[in-house]
Amino acid sequence: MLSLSHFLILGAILFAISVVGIFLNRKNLIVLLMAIELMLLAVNTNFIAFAHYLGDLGGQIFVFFILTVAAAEAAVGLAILIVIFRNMRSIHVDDLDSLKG
Amino acid sequence: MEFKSFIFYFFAVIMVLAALRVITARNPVHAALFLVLTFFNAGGIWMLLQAEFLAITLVLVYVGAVMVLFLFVVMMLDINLDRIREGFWSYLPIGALIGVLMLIEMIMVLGGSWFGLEAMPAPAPLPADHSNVREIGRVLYTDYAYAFELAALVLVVAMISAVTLTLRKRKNPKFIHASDQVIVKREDRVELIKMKAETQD
Amino acid sequence: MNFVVPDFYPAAAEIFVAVMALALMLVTTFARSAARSLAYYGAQATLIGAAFITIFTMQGEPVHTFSRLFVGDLLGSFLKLMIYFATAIALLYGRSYLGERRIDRPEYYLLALLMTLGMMVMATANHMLPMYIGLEMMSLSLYAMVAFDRESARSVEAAMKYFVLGALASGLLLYGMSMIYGATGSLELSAIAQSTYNQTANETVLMFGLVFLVAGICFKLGVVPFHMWVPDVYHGAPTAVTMMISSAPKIAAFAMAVRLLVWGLFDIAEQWQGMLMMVAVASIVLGNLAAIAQQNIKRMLAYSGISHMGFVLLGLLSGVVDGDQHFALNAYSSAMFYTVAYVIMSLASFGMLILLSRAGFEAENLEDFKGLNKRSPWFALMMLFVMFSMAGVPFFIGFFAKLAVLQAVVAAGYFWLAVLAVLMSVVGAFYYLRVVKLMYFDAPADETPLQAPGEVRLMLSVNGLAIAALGLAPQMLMSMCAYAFIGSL
Amino acid sequence: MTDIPLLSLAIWVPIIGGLAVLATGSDRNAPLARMLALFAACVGFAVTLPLYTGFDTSTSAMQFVELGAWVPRFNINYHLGVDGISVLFVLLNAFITILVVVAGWKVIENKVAQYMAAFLIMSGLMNGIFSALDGVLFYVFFEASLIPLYLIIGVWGGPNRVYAAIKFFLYTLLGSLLMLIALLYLFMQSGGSFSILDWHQVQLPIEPQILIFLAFLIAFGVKVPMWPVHTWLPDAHVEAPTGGSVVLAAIALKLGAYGFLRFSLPIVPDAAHELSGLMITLSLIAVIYIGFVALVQADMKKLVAYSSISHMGFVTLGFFVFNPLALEGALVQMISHGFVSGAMFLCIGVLYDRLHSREIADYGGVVHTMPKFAAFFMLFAMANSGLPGTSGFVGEFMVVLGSVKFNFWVGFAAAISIILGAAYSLWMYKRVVFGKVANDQVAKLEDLSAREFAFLAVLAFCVLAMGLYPFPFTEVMHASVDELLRHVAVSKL
Amino acid sequence: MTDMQTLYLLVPLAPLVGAIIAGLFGKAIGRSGAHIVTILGVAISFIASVVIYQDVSAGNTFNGTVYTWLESGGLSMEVGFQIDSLTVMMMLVVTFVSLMVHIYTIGYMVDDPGYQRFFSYISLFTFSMLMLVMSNNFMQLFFGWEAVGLVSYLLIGFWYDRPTAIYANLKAFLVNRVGDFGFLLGIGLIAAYAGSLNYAEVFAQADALAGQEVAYTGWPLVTAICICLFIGAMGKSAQVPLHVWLPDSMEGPTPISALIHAATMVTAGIFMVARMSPLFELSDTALSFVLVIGATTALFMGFLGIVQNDIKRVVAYSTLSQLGYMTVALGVSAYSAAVFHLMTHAFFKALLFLAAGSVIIGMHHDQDIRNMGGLRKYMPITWITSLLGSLALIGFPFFAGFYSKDSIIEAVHSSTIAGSGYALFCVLAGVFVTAFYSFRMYFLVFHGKERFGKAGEHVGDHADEELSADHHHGLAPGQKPHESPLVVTLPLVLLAIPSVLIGFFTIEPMLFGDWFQGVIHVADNHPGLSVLAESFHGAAGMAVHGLQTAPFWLAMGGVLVAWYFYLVNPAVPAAIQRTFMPIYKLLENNYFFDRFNEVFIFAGSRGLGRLLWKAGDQGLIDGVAVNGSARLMGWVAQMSRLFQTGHLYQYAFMMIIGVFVLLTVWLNRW
Repeated sequence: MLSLSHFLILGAILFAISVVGIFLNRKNLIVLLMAIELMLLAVNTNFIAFAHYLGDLGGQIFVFFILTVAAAEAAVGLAILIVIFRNMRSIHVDDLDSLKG
Repeated sequence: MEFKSFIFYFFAVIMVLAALRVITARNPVHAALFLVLTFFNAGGIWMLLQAEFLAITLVLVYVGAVMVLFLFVVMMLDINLDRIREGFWSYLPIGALIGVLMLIEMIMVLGGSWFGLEAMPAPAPLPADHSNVREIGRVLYTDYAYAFELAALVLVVAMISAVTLTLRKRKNPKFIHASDQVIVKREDRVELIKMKAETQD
Repeated sequence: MNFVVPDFYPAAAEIFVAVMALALMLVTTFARSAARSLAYYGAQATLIGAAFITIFTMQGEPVHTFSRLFVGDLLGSFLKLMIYFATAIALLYGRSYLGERRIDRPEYYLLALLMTLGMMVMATANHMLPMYIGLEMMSLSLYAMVAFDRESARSVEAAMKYFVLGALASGLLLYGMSMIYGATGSLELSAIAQSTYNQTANETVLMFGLVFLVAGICFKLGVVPFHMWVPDVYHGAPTAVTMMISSAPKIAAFAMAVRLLVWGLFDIAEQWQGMLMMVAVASIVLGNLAAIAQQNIKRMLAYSGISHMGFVLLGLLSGVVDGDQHFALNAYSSAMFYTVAYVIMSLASFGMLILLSRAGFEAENLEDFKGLNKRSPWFALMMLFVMFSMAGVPFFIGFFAKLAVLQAVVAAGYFWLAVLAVLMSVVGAFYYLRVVKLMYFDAPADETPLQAPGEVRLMLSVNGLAIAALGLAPQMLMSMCAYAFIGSL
Repeated sequence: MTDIPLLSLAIWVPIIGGLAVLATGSDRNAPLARMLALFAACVGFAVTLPLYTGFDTSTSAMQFVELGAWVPRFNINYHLGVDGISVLFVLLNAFITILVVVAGWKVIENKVAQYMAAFLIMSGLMNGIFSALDGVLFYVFFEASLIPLYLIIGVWGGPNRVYAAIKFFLYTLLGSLLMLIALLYLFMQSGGSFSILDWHQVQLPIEPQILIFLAFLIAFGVKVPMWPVHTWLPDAHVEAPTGGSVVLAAIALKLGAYGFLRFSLPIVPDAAHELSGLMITLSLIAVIYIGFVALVQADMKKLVAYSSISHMGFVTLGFFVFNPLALEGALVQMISHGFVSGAMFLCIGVLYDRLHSREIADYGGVVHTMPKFAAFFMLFAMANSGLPGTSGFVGEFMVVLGSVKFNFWVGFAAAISIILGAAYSLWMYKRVVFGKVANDQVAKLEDLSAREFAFLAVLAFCVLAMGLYPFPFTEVMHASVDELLRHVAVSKL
Repeated sequence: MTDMQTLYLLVPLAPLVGAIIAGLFGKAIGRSGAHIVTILGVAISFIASVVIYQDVSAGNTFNGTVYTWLESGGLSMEVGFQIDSLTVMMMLVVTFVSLMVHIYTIGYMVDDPGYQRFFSYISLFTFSMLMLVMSNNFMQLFFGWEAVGLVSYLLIGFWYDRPTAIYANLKAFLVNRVGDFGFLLGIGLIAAYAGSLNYAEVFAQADALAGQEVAYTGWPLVTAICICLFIGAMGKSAQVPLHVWLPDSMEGPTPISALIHAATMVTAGIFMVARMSPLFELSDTALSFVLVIGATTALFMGFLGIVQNDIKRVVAYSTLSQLGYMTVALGVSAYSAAVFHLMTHAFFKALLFLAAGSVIIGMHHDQDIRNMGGLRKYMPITWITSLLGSLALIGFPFFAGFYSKDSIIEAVHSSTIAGSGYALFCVLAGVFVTAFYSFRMYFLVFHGKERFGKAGEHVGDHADEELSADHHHGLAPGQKPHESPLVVTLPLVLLAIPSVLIGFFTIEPMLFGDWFQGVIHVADNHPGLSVLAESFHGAAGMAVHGLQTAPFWLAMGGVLVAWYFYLVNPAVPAAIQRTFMPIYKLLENNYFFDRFNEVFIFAGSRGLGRLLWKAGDQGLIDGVAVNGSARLMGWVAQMSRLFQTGHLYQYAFMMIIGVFVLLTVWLNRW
């Protein structure tokens, strides 16, 4: 029988994966953005699971808005990505180190 | 193990593996596609949780729109696939370690003790005629109208920023303005000059 | 199904700003040549108008509307006023700067307005949802503004860093929210407060969520260890935008902290206070130390900002002492006063950079301040005010800010914390003094006269004098901060 | 009692004057700036005179009190008042300011307005310190006075001025910030009052008392300065322009000592008794150790700076043997040191302006070319070494007597300074003034100008007058000092 | 205020006014103006003193306050006068000698640029000395005490471009300060335990003090007080080991040596102890201390006189030894004898100094007695007067010195306190030594063959070399010395008279009469002069009896030896010098006191200072504590920059670490 913690742990695993993905990633920034999408997915799963087990719709609504905002976020992120690519002909994470110290 | 659990584990396992591939995939295109896979499975999981509308939205909007946007960008920018792996393994242990430790802690909390069935029993099954979409629709435009409007404005922000960041005036555009062709006048094109006729003698 | 039209009156300001933003968007699209100045003046007008509306719609008793997603109270109104104020000044300073760099596209002002709107929403949110959306609205606009100088690799890099880390942070925040939702079964702050008060919520899960929530808040405040974006973004962004980031959003972040932690989770205050304490100590120490080593003044100010935010946290974390809540008002209003003071000071300091910059020259290194006293005694004096104020030396507002916060800390009985704070501010004084030293003791490196336009000069003078004046008569601002909380605690 | 806000005038007249001077702007109209500064300084001094004439020596209560709310949010008040302990310092400060303005008359050529303004503003702030009766008000003046001095040292100072200025600022800031915490603690304990007079009545257990005392000790000890936190002073003095040194020695050092009397002793008397041993030890170390150090200085200013530290050691010693003789002696010593050290620095300044060297080795036989100067310098050197008939003697005599009464060995150690003091003062004098003309620069020196003669003569008069008839100075103090000691004798546990 | 009291005020103030006028307006009033005004001032105070003397001998003493100097902690410090027999005697001596010196100076300093300054100084000195002797309390005593020190400092360094002079005056001041250090502590103890600084009030409770102890030390109070005070006296009156400044002080002009370093200032210590007799009488320990110190000074400083070749130094050492005699007298509580000797000594020693000065003038500022000889026919008055002076010095019967010295010896003889035996030997031996060196000098200067007139190749010991390097003129070959002018010789004559007679006339009232009644106290258990008093039958009788006492023969022996060595057979001393080289060296370097001070005190303290400065201040406090912490901060700052690598993933990592830590902490909390 499925309990709430099944879903939460699933979310946790996704969350952990995305986090690791973020700071493990030396690859292009797009994968970074994807990791962020993963994280949001984990959060959404949490909300929906809670919503289900609490029998409260609020969680689902929240997820709805998270999806919306995430889309917007993705748009902005990709825009910045493109500008970066235009500037330095690369979207390699390691190349973003002119600012430091 | 009854059917629901089987479904859950089926989706869950694929989802996790796909997610792992997302962050480890060599080629960003693959990564994107694995993300799509992840989303599909997530949709399945959400179905289990009776969030049909969101599940559909996820698949349609995300897989249909956002992921396509990702792929589009990936294609548009030609990324060199060499030097992609470097430093990955050197950094992996500590990174993975932290990740795992954190996961353990999270599981400690989220594990059965507080969210087991005794703590939170599964809700009573909903009546057959229950429509998740209707429910959402009802509150979305009443109680959450404020949030809804704000979300709209967030999209405006996204639009403005995307445009202002990426829009460029081309140096010498190849395409032609129809209007310019229409409004062109004869004087712009031909010039009549008077000159004395030449006579030879 | 019965739907009652919500009461728009308390949210008049938000609505006004939203409408104006959209209107300006359309107008500027079609007004070709005049677009720039139109957008600028439109934005300023909007802010002023919003300020008036806020003042007129202000009311002592908290009112909820939009089915309790929105709360109109003194705190919110006061913070909103501060936000307009800061944004307007930042725009004023920034205009010529952007103009000289050919990046004063109308969108800048639109984004500024939408950012303002986002912050207003945060200031008045009574629910996780508008809090999150407002936060994103603010952040997205800021990301775009940081990247606004598309040709500069630095600013774009900064934008990317800001964006990724920001997204990560809001991910953390959301995760925290979800946990709190799970623990309390509600997303509405007052309801959460209720259930924490009744202790129906599960403590451990609450803690669990709280950690993530605090992480998200700390990121926006930019405190250690969630500060990593601050120096790079401050450094990379165009100075005008840096000024923008360092001013109003700090107020918004403070608002978020107060709404989420104080409004929502007041009854587990001692928990989040403990977390904030660790973070605050780290920020004060690292911020002040790292600032010493900086040659780039924008980075230096970034680190000093980190330490200042640490001081703000000092105020926030001394509200409740082993269950005794009667220090709260004093502590939180002190923190708020500190925030406002910091915003005023940092506006002036970045304004100074804008004053020294000119087309084709970015003033951002300490050396650029050399011999300012020779070049312009008056503005050297102003910068002197700012620096000593930041160092917390009287007669400047910075002193009373520190006094208020330290007083709260001492009242809460954290003497070691107070001692550490003052020791570190001695360290901090060193790099502020170094700037004064450059201005007064050294010979100028370049003698080129200052070219900043009149409005910047005027604003800067007003700003500097305000720092001194508020230092001589801080009472009004202080009591406003206090009232803001009295009204709604 | 007059209802004119004399103290406010004493504080704000110089500050306003300073701002006015600042307004004269660039060096093009430097003469105007000078005149204006002199005028402001004189007015500033004039308004303090009624404080002495109108002073009621019979009472120990605060006089010329002014009270008004400043920051009600924290119950901070604009609360001014002077008693027998502080009134003389207000006068001294206003008086020294005039000298400083005159001393910088010709010497300072660049940024004259800023120079004069800095001094005037600082003088106002210092008056504020001496007359503040509200903890925060005191603190505000106490710290704000750092800013002008920081600028004075840094802008018009010598080659190593930056190091000195920053060292000075951070040193003192560190001290005063710790004091701030103590003030806030008292604010709580006194149930939300910043009034110093209220604090005098607060009952405290011994541990907090000791902590508070230590906090104050760091704050004021740095300012005095006491060993071992004295090392900022020689640097600051050496680098500062003459005027800066004068103010630093004559007034700034007194702030710390004054703080002990206003805060440490009355607020935490038990801790003061508890730690008097420590204080006396530190003071004696200052007196003797520093005396020896002064002996070997090759730089005149450094020498006088060290001698200042050693003399201030006498002051703190006088405070912590807890008898009226020593305490009044300490106060007299503070005032006398104001005159004498000020005069010493002015003398060195006179030489420095001519030869641009402070090295003793660069001088010798100055008396041949500058007899008038030599006479003044002799007088002040003698006063510095505590010769009877000069003001320098009075304080030391009283303190030594008082400390012998307290404990013979303390008196013994203190008295050593009459040997050391003579040794370093006169040895320097011998090397600088006596002997054959050392080099042709010395041979080219010309004697005091009328201006220099004027301010040295005024100081000489003060030194002698105070040495020959100190009665008027002490009678002002009696009431307050007795009250203070009575108060300190009572435990607050 | 009665006219008498006005007179009291007049005595010190007249010279002060003179000093101020001569000092501040010296240029205006010119040289003659300067000496007129100052001499006038001193003369006035001399005459006033005489008047007061009559008044006092009529029995009117006075003890009162002029003004309250300071009041604090129940201790009232006043400026006031105590006029009694002791005071008035001192006033007479001081003003008279000072007057003589003023007159003499006109001649001596005639060609000195600092003429006015000099007069101003000596008048100022007169003022200070009078304040000292007339004081009725310790504060004012200390004031005068240091003031005379100051003037002596100024005057020793009068020729301020002589390195030796400014070395000597600094030395003098510092050594005196060492004495004053003790003196101040003594005053401190009195103030602490007697609660008053007024002589009368202190003496009134002397017995009460006797019982007490000094807290934290356990010393008997009175002893402590007396020894502290006497340390002051040792400084001023140049007792071993604080005598080192006096010989060097001869760098000053001769009139100063006469006035300050022979007649008046150096006797301040003697005067002070006599004043304090009520206290000293209460402590045998202190008295023995005084006695031993005095005896040592008396004999061993005398020895040094033998080896000196600088005429002034000879006289200086004899002064030291004579001061030793006075101290001895104090030690055996023969205070009146001490004061008596003080008076007589003031006259004849001033005489000797002025005579020496006159010789120096005659020799054109060559001070080496080996370059003199046979001066008697060139400078008859000087010769006669100095002969009389020398006789008085060696205590030849009927001469002033005889009475005072003999009564001191007798007093020692009859004393019983610890150390009196040693003292007796010293004083007796001292008589011989005194006679020897005095007449050695006398013979070398005035008799024998003329050795002057070779300024060029004159040989002198080291000190003289230095001197001559600065200002040596000497007589050119063939040039003859000649008698000094009247202004110089007149004071000699005027001083010679009392040197011869005063003892004879004043011994009876001063020693055995009631002149010092109620001023000088002698405890019953101390014989003092009582034994002598029994055997005393008039001055003449004493003199006659003196002819058959040991001291007389010792003195005669000394004279004879000197005559034989330096007139008859000059080879002998040289031979002795060779044989006893080490001792000679020892004496020549006056027991290496100076060397010791040079090496240990001066260099030592400078070394200590440098150590504390470099190691303590600059090394530890500044180097380690201050700059060290600053450097540490800078280092940490640099380190902290390394966290900011600029790499996105590390930033993210940091954040996650932060979350992780918070999570761990708070989950374990629960």
